[in-house]
Amino acid sequence: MADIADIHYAGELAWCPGCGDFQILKSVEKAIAALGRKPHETLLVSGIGQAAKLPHYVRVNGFNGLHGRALPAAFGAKVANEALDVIVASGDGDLYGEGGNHFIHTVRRNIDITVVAHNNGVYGLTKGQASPTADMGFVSPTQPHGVIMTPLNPVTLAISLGAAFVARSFSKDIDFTAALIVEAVKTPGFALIDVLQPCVSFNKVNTYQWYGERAYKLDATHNPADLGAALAKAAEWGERIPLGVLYKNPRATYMDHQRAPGSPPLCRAAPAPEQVEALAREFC
Amino acid sequence: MADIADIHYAGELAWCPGCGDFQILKSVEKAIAALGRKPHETLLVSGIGQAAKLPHYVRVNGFNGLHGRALPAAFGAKVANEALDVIVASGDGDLYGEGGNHFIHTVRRNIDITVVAHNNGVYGLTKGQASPTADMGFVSPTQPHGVIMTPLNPVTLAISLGAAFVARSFSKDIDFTAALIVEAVKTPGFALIDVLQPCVSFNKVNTYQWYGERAYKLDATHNPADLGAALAKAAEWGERIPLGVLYKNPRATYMDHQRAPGSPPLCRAAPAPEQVEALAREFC
Amino acid sequence: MGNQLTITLGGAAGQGLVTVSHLLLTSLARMGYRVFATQDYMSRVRGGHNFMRIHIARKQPRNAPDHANALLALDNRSVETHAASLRAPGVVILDPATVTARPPNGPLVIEAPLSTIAKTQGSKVYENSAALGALFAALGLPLEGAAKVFEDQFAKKSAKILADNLAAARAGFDAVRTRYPSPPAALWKPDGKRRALINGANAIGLGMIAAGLRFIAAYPMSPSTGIFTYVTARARELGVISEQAEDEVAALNMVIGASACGARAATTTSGGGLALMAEAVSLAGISEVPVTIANIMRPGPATGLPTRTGQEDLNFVLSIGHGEFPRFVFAPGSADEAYYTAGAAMNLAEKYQVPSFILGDQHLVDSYHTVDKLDTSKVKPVNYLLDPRKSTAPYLRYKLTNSGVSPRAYHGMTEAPFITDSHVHEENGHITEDPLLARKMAEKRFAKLKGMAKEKTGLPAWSGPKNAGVVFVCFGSVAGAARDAVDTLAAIGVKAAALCFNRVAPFPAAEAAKLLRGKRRIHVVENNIQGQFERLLIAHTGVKTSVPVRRYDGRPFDAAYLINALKETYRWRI
Amino acid sequence: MGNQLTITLGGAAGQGLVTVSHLLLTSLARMGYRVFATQDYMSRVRGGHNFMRIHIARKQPRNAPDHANALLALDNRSVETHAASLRAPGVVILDPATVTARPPNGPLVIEAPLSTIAKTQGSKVYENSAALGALFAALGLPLEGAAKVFEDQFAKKSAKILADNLAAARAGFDAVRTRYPSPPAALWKPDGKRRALINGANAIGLGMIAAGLRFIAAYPMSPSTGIFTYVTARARELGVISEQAEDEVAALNMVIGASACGARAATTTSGGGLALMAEAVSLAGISEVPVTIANIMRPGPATGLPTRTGQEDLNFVLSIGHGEFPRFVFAPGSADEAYYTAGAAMNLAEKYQVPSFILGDQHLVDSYHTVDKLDTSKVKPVNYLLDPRKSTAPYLRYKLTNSGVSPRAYHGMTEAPFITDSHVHEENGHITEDPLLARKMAEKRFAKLKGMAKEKTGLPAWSGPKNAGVVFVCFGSVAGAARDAVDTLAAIGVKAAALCFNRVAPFPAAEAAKLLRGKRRIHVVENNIQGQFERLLIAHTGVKTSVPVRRYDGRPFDAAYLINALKETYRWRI
Ligand SMILES: Cc1ncc(C[n+]2csc(CCOP(=O)(O)OP(=O)(O)O)c2C)c(N)n1
Ligand SMILES: Cc1ncc(C[n+]2csc(CCOP(=O)(O)OP(=O)(O)O)c2C)c(N)n1
Ligand code: SF4
Ligand code: SF4
Ligand SMILES: [Mg+2]
Ligand SMILES: [Mg+2]
Repeated sequence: MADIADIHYAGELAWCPGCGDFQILKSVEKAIAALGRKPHETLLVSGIGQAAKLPHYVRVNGFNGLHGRALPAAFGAKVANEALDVIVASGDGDLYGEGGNHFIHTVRRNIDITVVAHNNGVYGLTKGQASPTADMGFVSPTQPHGVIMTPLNPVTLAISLGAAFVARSFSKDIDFTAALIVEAVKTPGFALIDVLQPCVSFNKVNTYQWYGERAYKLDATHNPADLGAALAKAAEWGERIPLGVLYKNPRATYMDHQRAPGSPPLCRAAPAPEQVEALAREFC
Repeated sequence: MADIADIHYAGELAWCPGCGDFQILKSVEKAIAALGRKPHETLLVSGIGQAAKLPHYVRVNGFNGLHGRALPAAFGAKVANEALDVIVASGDGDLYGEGGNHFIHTVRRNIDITVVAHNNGVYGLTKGQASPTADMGFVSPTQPHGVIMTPLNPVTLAISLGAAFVARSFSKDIDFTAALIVEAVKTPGFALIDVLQPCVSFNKVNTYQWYGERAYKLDATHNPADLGAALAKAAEWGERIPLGVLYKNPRATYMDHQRAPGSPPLCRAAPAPEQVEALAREFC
Repeated sequence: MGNQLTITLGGAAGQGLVTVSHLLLTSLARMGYRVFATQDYMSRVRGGHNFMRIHIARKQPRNAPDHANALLALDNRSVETHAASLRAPGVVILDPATVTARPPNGPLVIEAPLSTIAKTQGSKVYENSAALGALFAALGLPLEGAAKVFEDQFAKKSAKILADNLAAARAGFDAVRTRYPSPPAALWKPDGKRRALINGANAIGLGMIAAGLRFIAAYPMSPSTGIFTYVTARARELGVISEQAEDEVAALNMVIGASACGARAATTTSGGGLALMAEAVSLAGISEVPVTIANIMRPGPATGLPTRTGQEDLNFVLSIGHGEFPRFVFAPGSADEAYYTAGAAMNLAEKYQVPSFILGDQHLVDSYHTVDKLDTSKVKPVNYLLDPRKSTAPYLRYKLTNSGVSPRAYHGMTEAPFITDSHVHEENGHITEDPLLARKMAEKRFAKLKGMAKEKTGLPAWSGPKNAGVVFVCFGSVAGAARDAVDTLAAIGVKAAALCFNRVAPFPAAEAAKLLRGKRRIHVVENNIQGQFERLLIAHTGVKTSVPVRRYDGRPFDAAYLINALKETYRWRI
Repeated sequence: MGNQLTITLGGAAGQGLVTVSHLLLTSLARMGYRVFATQDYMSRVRGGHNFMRIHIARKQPRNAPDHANALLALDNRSVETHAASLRAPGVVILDPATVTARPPNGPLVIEAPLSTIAKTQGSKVYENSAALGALFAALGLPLEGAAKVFEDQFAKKSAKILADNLAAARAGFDAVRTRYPSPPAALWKPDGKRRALINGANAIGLGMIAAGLRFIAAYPMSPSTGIFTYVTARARELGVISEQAEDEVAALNMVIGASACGARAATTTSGGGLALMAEAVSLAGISEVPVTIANIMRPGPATGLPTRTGQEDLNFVLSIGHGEFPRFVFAPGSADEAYYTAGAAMNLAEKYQVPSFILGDQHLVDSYHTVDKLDTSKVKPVNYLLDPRKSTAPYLRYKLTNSGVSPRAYHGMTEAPFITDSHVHEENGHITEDPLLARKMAEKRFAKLKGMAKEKTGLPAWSGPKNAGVVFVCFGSVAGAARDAVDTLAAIGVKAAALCFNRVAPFPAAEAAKLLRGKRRIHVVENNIQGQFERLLIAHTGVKTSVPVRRYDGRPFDAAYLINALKETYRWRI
């Protein structure tokens, strides 16, 4: 059983002071501690970006791969070693921009992983270009006249693809995010938590204050099993932004389909020489 | 003004006898003729696959690029030469599998192109592996125990991304598809027509008969401007499958945002030497 | 009744060519014939013109010639394309009801009423079996030789289907035998030793499985798909997981994720797909996660000739991925070699924690040949993971060592968590920007080259007399044609040899230099326009080469092609 | 007051280093100094340690040394990192209120109350201007030299902001001048000729624009982003369209689509992004659509060292893309050269209908230097499209010609529609599987090499005496350090020369061999571990090389590095 002290990383964190990433890191730490597994039983996976540095900052397993490729790596990881809790913590550019195709198809696979998306509307590490979630009109060095693409709504997308668990949070509410992560990890199948994360250096629109004025928590009247309600809440943006579990769609996971319950994880299984022999005989 | 004789290709078509692709080809021919532009004023773009051979079979301009990359090429083409009617005709694997990321972001761009997706549920050219639209349980050489991913619904996806025009057709109804293509080309912005196309060689589930028993045409009671109604109709699959215009979402196109009306197409514009001179002076 | 016979089976895609060929090949192998068969097919599912060329010889053939002695023509185009170039005895089998074309002169035309027979049996599908029967009669083979093959093929469907197919075969056989009691293209009696029949695709797949493959992710792409489907068909029973990825970028990243978590993992692709994997190859390089990549070449650029053969991606594979890291690249010369190579490639990836490539081509994976035995005892998964009992804390995933190889655990294997990282990192996997560490980590990675270069797998192999005057040098599947050319030349008294490379990275420079020392007539034979392998050979050995033989039209070499290319130069009278 | 002076400006990311450096550099250039400035920064937005090194010399410097004479330290870490290695006169400027570290011995510490001044002006942002003032005083420069620069920088914001900045600068200046009336690190009087200040990123962007760029699509990636943002900032006024793609795969496919439809198009990226473009490069190759790709190198593999410099992607760029096709690869040696090269690269892509690479690195794009004049008349868009009046029907997009170049139209340009195709195709763009056509089309593509090799752009340049005993050979941005080393050695009487390559494909083999004929002390200097350029040089020329100088820690060379590497060998007393 790990508690926070066991997994807390004491080194320098290379984020800007005030960045929402610090808060998400705390939430991830808390959630992992609350899940109560040993440090080597969790794997944090990321791509590249500010958010994607997160796996370096928790003393569990980390896989810090390529920009945009967190999801296929996480999929491979979970398939290889089912015993791991696999949590992806990466940026919105990473997950919805460069990695957009993997997002779609990983949701379809319903692999049992939890994705914590640091949604800051920008490419932070490369200095503030608009990410796919940036609103129309957002001005950046590569969109000097403002964004002219309609923003991608990650929660709408995940819901319409039939994700098993879809939630939204705001980085500032550390405990709320932590609780969502715990619930997501415990839910079998693909879980997305899109976390609204202020980038204090480059996003001067979606600030703490901006979110503070808009974000509210869903109450018990919202039924996450109701697709229509989920889509309606997911679409709410602008004046009011709902936080919490938007959608739940329990269904068989990828590994449920692939293997009998109780099979040893792939990494521990060995091929039988007789099986190889039998295959060779097929050629005769 | 082209009529069908001007654009009809008399060479051999490398498709299997009975393939729905022949029907879609006819629809495309008819639509181009109906649109009444000269042969060099239309550009057909595709990726790689059986469907993607289509641009070779109409005597207008063709761009037959890479598997999965029809949309970015089509985007570049339209930006460079706005005067062209740009029509993408490619496969479901191409557009929603390999090219999934481009699909999402090209819809967001709302570039004024029309996409005719040959949706046959399989990778035809590579001999029948499941495409992203194949239903759960579909058996193929690479899914010998059946597909275990939830199918991607292209029209739901396009609608939830806010596409300007989303329709579904069935290849067998050549005139209906042709009329949809004409309407789509005339509609400013990104238009998707997902055409249900039987693959007689590899898809033994979604056959002419299967579609014939299920497909029906939307009538005037369907309001394509109503997002909720569009999503509901888009989701209909299985017992009954609606055909026709599912969704219309008129909004400014990519080029509307980029340039003043009446600007010459990029391909005809030349840089002014004084402008270069002025830029060089900025360094002083 | 000589020492060899070649049969072409031609038809349109979808006409059953694959079925007939498969029945014939399997029967021949079981009866004890030695065969080599190549496939020539178009990028379409129905129509067009495809053919299979089956070469049968007393000595194990390693290639098929570009001409044949007998032809089974399933359509007119097959007659038009192949009949004129038939050599003695020159036999064409066709169904007069469907094939109306006739060769202008020469070959004996055997009319077999295949469609009528099939109709009698109740379905067009029986044409294939009828054709096989006709072929058997023409070749003077006993139909019993096919009985067991038919059983394996059809009994699982139903007893009736089996019986009907047998009846069709018998009818086809009788139709020919009645008119030609003495078989016009008679084969010699085989040695009776039942042989295995493999193609490169299956051999690679089996090699991977034998070396402990647990996870495969790929995206379909000709001509690599056969490997993927071979493994996938058997995955569930083996406890292997096979995943069709959404694209090739995903495929290799999945493989890396899986390998980092303890499942031996591989992917299969061809040029365009490999191109999409380039970044992930680089990730495997810096994160030192073992991966095996089978890249099966076809001619490019871009879509090129999707179903044909080429060796154009050599340079690309040698330098794929940004940044610098060592890699293995193996190019086996035949299907049986491919089995051992694939197994070794997987193990060596683990041993050195590097990307390991199997560089094949369409000719390798789609060609069949007989083998006496696949020695399964030679390919086993070797465990190179750290011994947790000997591991000391803190666990350093990227520990600097003299060999360049760090003790490897997978995530979750021991109680020590660690980081797999894509940046320049510290020994523990944490990001660093320190110049000294950057230098040391680069040197660590390249230190592996020393051990890698000493490995014995895939060293260049010499065929022919040591004192040969002429040497054909090649890599990969060209070996077959080169070795057959050596034999053909020996038969006319020319001392030629073939030096066939399998491992091309790390390049076996010392071995190559030694083998080629003093040779002046070195002809590099390769399937590309630039002479990529020739340049590589020269760069590493400094040898002087003579006239190259290059082919870049999507077709494989045969022995005659090599000999013809140099016939004038050497005044060979052949 | 010698002939040169180097200043380090150090601080954490976000402290205003870029602003101060920019003000200083621009002022110096306008006053008539000749400068070269390099940037060293970490992959983070705030914190860490970054620095800019500004080298000022009477003769135009082509690089900055790895040490300095003066330091502006914005934080303690800057003092700790740089103060100990300062050379004479050894001056450190710092604000005692924020910087408490002090160098152990040697340098003169000038305490300037920057934060107090800023506070007086009402905002922390004025610290930058105060720092500039302090620097001016220490360097003995008249503050008027910065006045116009301040105006350009701040007047557009507001008159008050301009005034406040000027006041802060004045206060910083006075604070130092009062205590050090005789400037401790005084510069010589400049020649008064106002110079342009450029960096490689802007130079490449401007070169592209000057050569007729109409469309740019890219995905942000250090260190290439500067080119993309340079063009994007100016796009709308120029009628250029700039698109941030969803990924690099999209970026290059957009570019190809646009180019096929008549808009000159380019993309910018770095190794990992380039890797993702590999397949599309191959598409450009076979479809013969002109594209220009600026690949700006940083150390790999994978994420590597994202903000640092390296030359590791040479082999990768030379062979990127499956299949075979010719390409141009240019590696300019300095920012001004990069301007001309970028323009030529765009035009040559059009002339030969091939992919054209600009292979830069972080050191090239992020370093600034002064130039007397950018000759804009030398870069113009040259039209290579077919003349529709001379075109005959049917229009054959891929017409077989002796030069390999077919008359090119874009889609919609004339009334003749045509097909741009990714397969092996007929002259009209239709798919073919014909072996003869496949061969001819490959030969057509490679026929272009003859013309390409004759182009004069980017031929290797010799610096130093013809009879030099020692020759440094390099490509790309290493030219600066190599040329500076030649000068440094000349000063001690050693006859050395530098042979700097810009075009690396087609490799200028004949020119290189001629220039190096008879040279025995050839030292190839490059930023990678494998000696990629050295191997290329040897492969193409057969020259014998001596001890190489390689650096692969992410940092650029300076003259001293080269000299130190060979000092022992040659017993240079320096
Ligand atoms: C293939 C590739 N393209 C581009 C980059 C450069 N890059 C690094 S991080 C990043 C964007 C990060 O944005 P996001 O994922 O939103 O993370 P954030 O920094 O905002 O947390 C980019 C474009 C890269 N590393 N690799
Ligand atoms: C990068 C790449 N990967 C794989 C392929 C092989 N490939 C060619 S077509 C195709 C699938 C085609 O499926 P779809 O787009 O649905 O078209 P269809 O043949 O069904 O009409 C694949 C996987 C390729 N050409 N390029
Ligand atoms: S740039 Fe933005 S996202 Fe990145 S660390 Fe700074 S505040 Fe956070
Ligand atoms: S394989 Fe299927 S999709 Fe392809 S041509 Fe044949 S029927 Fe049509
Ligand atoms: Mg972000
Ligand atoms: Mg399809």
